[in-house]
Amino acid sequence: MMTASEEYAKAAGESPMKGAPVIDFDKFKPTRSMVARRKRHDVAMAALISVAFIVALIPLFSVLWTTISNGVQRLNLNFLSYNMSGVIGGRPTATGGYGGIQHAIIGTLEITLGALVISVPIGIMCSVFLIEYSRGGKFAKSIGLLVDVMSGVPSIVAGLFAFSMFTILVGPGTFNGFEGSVALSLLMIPTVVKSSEEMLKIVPNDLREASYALGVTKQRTITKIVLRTALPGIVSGVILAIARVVGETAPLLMTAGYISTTNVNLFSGQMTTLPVYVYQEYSKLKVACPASAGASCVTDIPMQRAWAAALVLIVIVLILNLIGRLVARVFAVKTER
Amino acid sequence: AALGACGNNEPASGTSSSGSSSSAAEKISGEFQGAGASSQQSAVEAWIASYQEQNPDAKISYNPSGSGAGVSTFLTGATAWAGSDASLSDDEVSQSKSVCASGTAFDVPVYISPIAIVFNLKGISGKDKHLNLDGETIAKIFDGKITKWNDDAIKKQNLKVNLPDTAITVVHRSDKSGTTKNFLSYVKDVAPDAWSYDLGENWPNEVGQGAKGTDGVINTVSQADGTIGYADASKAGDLGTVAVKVGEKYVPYSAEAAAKVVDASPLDDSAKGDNRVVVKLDHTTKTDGAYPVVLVSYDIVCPVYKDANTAKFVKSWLTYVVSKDGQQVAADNAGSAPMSDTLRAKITKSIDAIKTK
Amino acid sequence: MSSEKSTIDQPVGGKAADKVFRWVAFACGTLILVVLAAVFLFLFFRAWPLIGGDQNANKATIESFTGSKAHNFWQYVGPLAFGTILVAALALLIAFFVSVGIALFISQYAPKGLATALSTIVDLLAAIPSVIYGLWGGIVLVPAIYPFWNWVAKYLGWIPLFKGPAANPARTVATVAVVLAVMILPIITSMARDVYLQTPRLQQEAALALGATKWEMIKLAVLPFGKSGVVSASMLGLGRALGETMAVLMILSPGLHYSFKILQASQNQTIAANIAAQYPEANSLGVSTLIGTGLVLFLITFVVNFIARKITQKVSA
Amino acid sequence: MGQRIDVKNLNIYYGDFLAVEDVNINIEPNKVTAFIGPSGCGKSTVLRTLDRMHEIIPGAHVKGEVLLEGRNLYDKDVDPVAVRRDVGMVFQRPNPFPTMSIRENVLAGVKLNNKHLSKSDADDLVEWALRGANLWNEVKDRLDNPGVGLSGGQQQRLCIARAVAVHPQVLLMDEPCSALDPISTLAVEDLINELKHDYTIVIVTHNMQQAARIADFTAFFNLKAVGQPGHLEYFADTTTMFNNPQNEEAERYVSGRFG
Amino acid sequence: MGQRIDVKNLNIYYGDFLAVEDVNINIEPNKVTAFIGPSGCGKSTVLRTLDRMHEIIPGAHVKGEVLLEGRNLYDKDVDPVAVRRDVGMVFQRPNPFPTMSIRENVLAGVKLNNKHLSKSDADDLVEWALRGANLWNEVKDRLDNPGVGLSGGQQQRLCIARAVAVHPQVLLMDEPCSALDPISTLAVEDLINELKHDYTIVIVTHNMQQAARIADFTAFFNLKAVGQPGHLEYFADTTTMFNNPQNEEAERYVSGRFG
Ligand SMILES: Nc1ncnc2c1ncn2[C@@H]1O[C@H](COP(=O)(O)OP(=O)(O)OP(=O)(O)O)[C@@H](O)[C@H]1O
Ligand SMILES: Nc1ncnc2c1ncn2[C@@H]1O[C@H](COP(=O)(O)OP(=O)(O)OP(=O)(O)O)[C@@H](O)[C@H]1O
Ligand SMILES: [Mg+2]
Ligand SMILES: [Mg+2]
Ligand SMILES: O=P([O-])([O-])[O-]
Repeated sequence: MMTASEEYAKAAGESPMKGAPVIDFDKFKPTRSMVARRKRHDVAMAALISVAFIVALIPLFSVLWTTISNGVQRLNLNFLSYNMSGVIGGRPTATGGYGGIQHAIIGTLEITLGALVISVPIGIMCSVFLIEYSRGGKFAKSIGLLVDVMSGVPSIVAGLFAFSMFTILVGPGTFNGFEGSVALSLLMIPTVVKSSEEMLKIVPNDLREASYALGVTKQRTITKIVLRTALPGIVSGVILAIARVVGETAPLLMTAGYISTTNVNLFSGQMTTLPVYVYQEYSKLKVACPASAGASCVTDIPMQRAWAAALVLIVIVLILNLIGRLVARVFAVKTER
Repeated sequence: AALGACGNNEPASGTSSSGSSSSAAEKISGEFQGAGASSQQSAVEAWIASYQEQNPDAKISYNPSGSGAGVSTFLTGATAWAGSDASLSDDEVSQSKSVCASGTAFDVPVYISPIAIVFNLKGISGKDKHLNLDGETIAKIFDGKITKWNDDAIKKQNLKVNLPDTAITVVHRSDKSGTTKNFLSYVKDVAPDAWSYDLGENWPNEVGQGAKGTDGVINTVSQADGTIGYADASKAGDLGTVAVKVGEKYVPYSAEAAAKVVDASPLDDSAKGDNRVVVKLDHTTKTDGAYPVVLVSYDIVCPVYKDANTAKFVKSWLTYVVSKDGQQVAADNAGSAPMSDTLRAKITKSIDAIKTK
Repeated sequence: MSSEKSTIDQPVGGKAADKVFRWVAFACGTLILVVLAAVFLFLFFRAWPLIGGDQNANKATIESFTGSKAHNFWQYVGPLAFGTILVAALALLIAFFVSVGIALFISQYAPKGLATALSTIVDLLAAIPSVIYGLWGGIVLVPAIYPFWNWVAKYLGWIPLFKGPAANPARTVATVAVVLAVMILPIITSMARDVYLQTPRLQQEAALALGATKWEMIKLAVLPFGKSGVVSASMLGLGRALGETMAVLMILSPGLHYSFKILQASQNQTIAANIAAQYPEANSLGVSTLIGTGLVLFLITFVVNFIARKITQKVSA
Repeated sequence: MGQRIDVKNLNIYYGDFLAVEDVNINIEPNKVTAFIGPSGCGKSTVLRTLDRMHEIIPGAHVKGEVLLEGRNLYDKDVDPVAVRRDVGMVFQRPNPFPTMSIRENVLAGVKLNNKHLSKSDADDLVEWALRGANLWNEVKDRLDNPGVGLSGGQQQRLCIARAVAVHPQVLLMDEPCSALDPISTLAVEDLINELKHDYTIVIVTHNMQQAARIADFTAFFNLKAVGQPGHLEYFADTTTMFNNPQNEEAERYVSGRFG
Repeated sequence: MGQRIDVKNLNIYYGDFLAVEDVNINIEPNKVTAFIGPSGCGKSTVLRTLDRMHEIIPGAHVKGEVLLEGRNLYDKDVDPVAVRRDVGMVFQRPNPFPTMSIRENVLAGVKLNNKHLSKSDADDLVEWALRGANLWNEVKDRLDNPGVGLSGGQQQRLCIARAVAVHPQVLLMDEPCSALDPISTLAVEDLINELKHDYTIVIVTHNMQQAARIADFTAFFNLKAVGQPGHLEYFADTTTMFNNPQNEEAERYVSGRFG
């Protein structure tokens, strides 16, 4: 057996270029046309990519623009601060508006918060399990696959599932906000797991080792070093997960139901959320205005309300996004570079 | 509950609905849920709003989850009543034994609405503009046998109209729907030779395009030239509508015309179970000025409830809904046809069967 | 300063917390398994009447669903599964290339300020609810895109996929695919952008130092690096497209065919949209049938993810 | 005061792979012992067995004994967490906790163990540790700035301060200077010379000059071939190792023109 | 054959920040020129201006001239892509393309200009470049294995092979050995000695011994204080630099006890 250094010494003994083929490098010189071609290619790809980008922007901006332009006309304080009780057809209500979405905003916030409370701890702990306790293990791999599968569970199936679960556990025909939260958390958990997983993965191992080397237990290393370092990323992941579910309609129709008055109790009674509201108003399309109702009766008030509510929903998501960014910035990890 | 009231559009004091009957002996209070047919949604919302003016302590919600889902939920006992575009099946009647404290559930019509056959044809369609069609032509159009607007069958009936050579695009419901079933039963009754399909809530053939919900149909019809579809008449808006041949005349839809056909129709005696009021629509009626394409939607309730307060509510609710006031509120806001006194009398008898003690 | 005696034998605080934490983490991991198993079992049991129930009643239910076009469950679910996969695959196909384009634009071409602004917009768009896409698709896109489809049918109609005449209104698979593509575009873009941004500087510089143009650098360093990330992003998008309900329901004119005529109406339907369309009016046997189709969708997602995982593993290996 | 370490018949595994074979070495208290040898010979691996950091890697385990003042670290009833409090470690790349200030970094070992310190005790400890790491003067005015804002060499000394703040008996260092520029390297080397009065120090280094400058004893590890386990080839006091090694391989290695 | 580089009044900026000030230096063809100096003084920055790699950092730009055989690289009509073809670069950390085999890695640069390379041409070129990088014997049997499967030193030599395969006139190396073990370092140093027959070589190194061993000329960069721009303090042939420098700062630096 030779040692490594011996091995090298032997290899270095003879000139490495001995026996090397002789190369005519002129042959490989870039021709003028080749250079031009590469340049054209480069420009063409840049153009193509920019065009792809602009083409994609058209529908995206169209969605935004449609919502905003249709939504602003009915968006006012009255719309935000009243619910749909006492709304008859297209006639103005006693408060001077045409009904509002206060109940739906409350419903959306509470149900989403409920889903958040369920799925964030479970999701984060699951990713902790996958990354910190069982990384690369067989069990972790299959859980990883299942998380992927779960992220593909259609929302309507999640709704059916939550509805049936509550039928069994609570009683038939149960509708309440929490049931909606359960359905949504089914959709949220995989997103939280996946994004947290990625964030935990990029926490440098150095930090874990540094902590262990100080004689810190694993639990404290994870909570105080790993999770703390990954926090900004986890927060953005959670915001993404919220965004994923805040617009769900089908599962909430089945679980949280639909009601025109304000219900602040997440655990009892039906709750309306903004997407469900949008959907229901859109389904109504228009109302009848009898002659007796006078000029203040608006025939296509449901559509106007639908767009305005959609706009509010987008604004809520935007605010959540901004909060997330802010949180991420506050807890940002200062790294070198 | 105090908090829950926030955001309500409380009625300004002193306003009460037109000639509010002061007969409401006893105010109803409590939370009550109904679910079912989405066709009734606009009407139910108007009813709830007006009803709560008189019973401010009653908190009522209606989930327009669909007739099937509504009846299923009702049969689990989770709701006080169900709205349904279809009358109960025998099976459902017997299932209701386990929900009702005694007896079986029954259905009464509460919402009668004409189904408009809407079309979009450049230069011809428009608000309150009509094309004349008989049942057979309608059947052939919706079965894809007549494909052009200037087909002789159509021309013959509309001599004054200059029909273009535009292709007909049929628009029908893509979801399971009571509207479809009622429309099809009209077609099947008046033109059995031209319409061979089984009756059902799903659209049976592959002609034209399907769209989700009344909103979908109306939107789709509005979006292209040459389209024709059917939808709850109150949503027809600016689209042209078909005047349907009844007897020798062509009748455009109207609430009164729809009420007429219901009046002219017998009750269905084959409906098993007590207290049931099921209308067997006579689509082939020759009654003058009747419009036969009609959707009749029911409320389904128990004669005896396990909870007396619920029973009290249901009785008072149904009484209100079928009352002249209630029917007028629905007519004003949902464009439905107020039911006749004759029909109301029959229904009232059934309502009286609800035991509140 | 330091104590003389070794403290090795002294007990360490936090042992119990350590154990509990570990156990909780394990439980949460296992919960995923339990939940999925529960979802599967629930679907299975609710769908059981299809297998164990009265077959005549099943036949009647399916015939009523389809106007007697299908007579048993497989005839019913087959075209639905086909439609689901067709719509999702088309959406992915469109979204994939455009997303990669946008992600490259943001990560490689756009100046920093613009890139940040665009990233924010993309993230925001990822959160637009599907009802809104459904509304937009049904009301704005359907009439707007008809002339384009008409043009496609006219000039590219010889390709079976684009066989005309283009339906008007364009409530077709093609339009739905575009809407779904727009929906999943931000998801894929957002993830693709993140991985592209993480391409090691070293790799990029290695390519540039060899005299590569920008595009060649992207080809040599950025695309290979991002491959696995983009594949998983696509799978996430595909998952969403497979399960999307509202947008499809509100736009597509459905049909039950094994058909590739994406410009014509009433050709295909997706499982999720079909459930939503039929569920409200379905009786209990009908609900079982629908849940049976839900089970098939669940299995499709499972298989798709499984395959995707295999691909990703191969790519990143 | 530092403690002595005796390694006996230690075989170190990564899963089934025997990475280092049969190590026997006595590490003197309050001395600096350097590990040198070609890459992959197992220097880091051996070092990490001295505070049971090795077993963090899934599948990694050892056979044999590591005695800290006569007590086997690998006894069943010894808690690795406790071991790591007695044996501190500094890594190749400075790794201050990025979420913490300089002060918090120094206190991390204490605070993370949920010990509550009065403010004045904490202040004292921070000053003591930073002075010990020869960093006090440079950072005393900005203790609340983030630790990662420091230069590489300062960060490395911060990590040393963090390690000594928990009062270990032994300090292990795995190539602590290889990521540093010469000026920072010098500062850390000076520090090591100071620290050996209080600690037993084991340092892995690629840099023979460095070993010659700071170590009292030097262990030369080698491996027969790639894929073969590494082993301790030769152990001697540093003067012997670099001037008159009694081992052919070692001689060839230290007299090479390397680094 | 190598080409000469003349840097004239070069000021290098990162955005508004002047990183390196007024550099004037003549780099001789077919010689090895080493850049040394404390961390942050701008060695890498200057090196990267020699093949216009500097400008890929957003906001980075230069004022002044870099003449390659008299032609200013920063002339308006000079294509940076072409410059980088003539001036090859090897980085501190080996960076083979991870998805490519060894063979593909070597050919990566050539393929850009020659879409259709005959198999025999390609084979010859691969062998030539790998021999030139002193790697041929080690990898000739597994050319189709992925490049990242090699050891660190082998990867670095692979990167050198990749750089020479496009046959540049100048080879820039930014601390090519700092991530390598001594044996690999030796291999790369030998290689540099061979390569200077064909190329002009500029190498940045932290390691003064290394500069002394391999460089013909040495440039000492310095910076007055942190945050101040770096500058070229002293430039001389290597013997002078290390034995008899005519500059106080340089003397202090090279005579320090550093690594
Ligand atoms: N996590 C690991 N899993 C499996 N094998 C490993 C692992 N870490 C190191 N090894 C192997 O153990 C052997 C010793 O590695 P070690 O890192 O201890 O060498 P070293 O002497 O510290 O090298 P260097 O000078 O490069 O740091 C090598 O063969 C290496 O491949
Ligand atoms: N991308 C960048 N943006 C802004 N400033 C930079 C950037 N890269 C380097 N600098 C600054 O330019 C100066 C010179 O850095 P450079 O990396 O050239 O130093 P160096 O001599 O190579 O140091 P080292 O020996 O650590 O590699 C430093 O002040 C550094 O902070
Ligand atoms: Mg090591
Ligand atoms: Mg540098
Ligand atoms: O009310 P529908 O059953 O037609 O939806």
